[in-house]
Amino acid sequence: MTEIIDLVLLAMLAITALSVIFIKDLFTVVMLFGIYSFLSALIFVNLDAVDVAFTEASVGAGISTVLMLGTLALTGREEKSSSRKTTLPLLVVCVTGAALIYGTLDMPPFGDPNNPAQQHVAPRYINDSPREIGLPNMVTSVLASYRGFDTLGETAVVFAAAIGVLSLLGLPKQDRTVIQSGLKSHLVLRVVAKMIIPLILLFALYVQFHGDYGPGGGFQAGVIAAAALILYALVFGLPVATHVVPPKVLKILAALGVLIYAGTGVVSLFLSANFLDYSVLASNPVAGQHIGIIAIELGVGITVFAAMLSIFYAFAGQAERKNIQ
Amino acid sequence: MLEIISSALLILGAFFSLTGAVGLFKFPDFFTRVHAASVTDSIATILIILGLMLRSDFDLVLVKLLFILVFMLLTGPAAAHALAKSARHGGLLTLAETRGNKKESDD
Amino acid sequence: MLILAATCIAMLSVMALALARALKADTAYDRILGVNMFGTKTALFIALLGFLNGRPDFLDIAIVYALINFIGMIAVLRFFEYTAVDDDQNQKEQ
Amino acid sequence: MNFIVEHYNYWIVVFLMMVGFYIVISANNLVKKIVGLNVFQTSVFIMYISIGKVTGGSAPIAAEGITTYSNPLPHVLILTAIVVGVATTAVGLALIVRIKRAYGTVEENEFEHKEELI
Repeated sequence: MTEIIDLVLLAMLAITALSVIFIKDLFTVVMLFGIYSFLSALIFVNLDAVDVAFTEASVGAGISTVLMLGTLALTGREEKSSSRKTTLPLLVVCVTGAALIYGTLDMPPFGDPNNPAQQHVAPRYINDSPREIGLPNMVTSVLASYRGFDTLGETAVVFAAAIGVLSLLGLPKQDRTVIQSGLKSHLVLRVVAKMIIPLILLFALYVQFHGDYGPGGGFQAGVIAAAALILYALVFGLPVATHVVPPKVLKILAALGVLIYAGTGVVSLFLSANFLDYSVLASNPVAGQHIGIIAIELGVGITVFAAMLSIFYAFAGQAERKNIQ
Repeated sequence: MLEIISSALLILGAFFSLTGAVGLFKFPDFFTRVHAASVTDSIATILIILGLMLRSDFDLVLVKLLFILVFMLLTGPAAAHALAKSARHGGLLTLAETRGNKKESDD
Repeated sequence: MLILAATCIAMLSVMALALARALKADTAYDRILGVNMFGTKTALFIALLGFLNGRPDFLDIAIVYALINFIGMIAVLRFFEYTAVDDDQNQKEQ
Repeated sequence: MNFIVEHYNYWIVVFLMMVGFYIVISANNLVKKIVGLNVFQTSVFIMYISIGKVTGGSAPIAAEGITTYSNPLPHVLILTAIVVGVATTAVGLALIVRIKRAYGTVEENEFEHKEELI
């Protein structure tokens, strides 16, 4: 059954990607890209990567689509037809593709438990991590503890990207006299949004703190919480949203998350262990690991939330400014 | 017994989903298509989630299913309504109106 | 089990139809309708898949799908209202 | 048949990768280029996850009665890669917005002769 679903979904994915080439209307391209993200997340679920699917669905399909629509609102939705020749790119792509297909013939068979990738470090994570870290979710164990240093780097990259976007576009000023915007005429939507947003925030908290036991964690929770506020900004207008969560607070939060993460590492240094070795945070190593993972997941969640929301603010602020002029 | 009821609900849900998908192609204008898509969406959601609820134990899974049901019943119709309203606002006409316009000005 | 598998296949075919609608549509609104239908059916599909694989505790992903689908929809509507400001004023005169 | 099932995922990955590559080198519009980059990126994600899949395995979250799990390591790598990917996409889109403001266009062939405008 898994194989059949895999076959069908991958075929749908290929068709979606192929049609992106031929479509000139960029709005349609972005819509298809949303479907593409949804489909790839579905494939991840089918291939047992539930945490990855969670991230792809919330980040790839949600935030990317919103940001691309924001860009289209500023740059126009028609792609101009160009006189550029397509034969050379086609040739390059065909040759590269043929070489890569030839390469895949030597790949180990899909799903074989004896593949080299399944031999070295994976059995150790699978067999020992529930005992060493004390968490059922192995992905969280590897992400936060075994490869904690790596994740610190990723969090810093998200933080740096937020700084990059803000330095390019700037944050909107918090101004109470700005004209009301948002979906004013959609009364039903406003009422439903008011009911939904608390539910989304509650769900984000659940994902944050249940990530040790099920799919989820800081990355996903931060994005979902940001999505709740993005929904708020879309429905009620950016000025109202910046009144609720001011951009200044976001700047502090984004830095605070990275600080919490790195600070946890420094604390373990002071307790005479390696950087980001949480076993010394409590008298019992497993309990220490658990405390450390909760702390750094919180840091990741805060940074991702603040970074994503401030990126959205930057784009929406640009769009709003263009609208007023 | 529960198994049989659940199977019946699931099959009904799948049937309604399929009719909705067919309606997406067969109906003549946008507003009837919204009708086809959103009404069948709601009923299929109710039936399938109820069918799955009957298959789960009394635990967190049931709560999550309930959450999905509430969430989708709130957002689905609201989104369909907003879309139809936006289309109307954007100047899309119903089939009857398009025909009326054609009679008036042979466009 | 068989019923679950059959429902899964039915959902897959509905998703394929919705995808076809999104690829080939008369108006932009039809396209959005197709995308929206695709999203809701995907959420149901994931719920079914969880039960089919015997791990129904992954319903969180279905919740995220439903949620993101709604937010994407709102973003698209906002995009339309935003880009159609000029047309809007013409409409109101009617 | 068996041979096809064993390599199908990788072929689709190569196909998607080439589609993304083609969009990146042939498209004129910068937003479309970003979409192409994302298609390319997702194909790499699918490749990693396909490598980690074990037939008959289950999601790597320990539960009673399950003995085979898929490989959790690719999941960790890709999870963080997705978040970083969207962050870099955001930076790219911000650059496009600035290009539009500086040159008045996001078509590559229209602004490449406008260096003197900066």
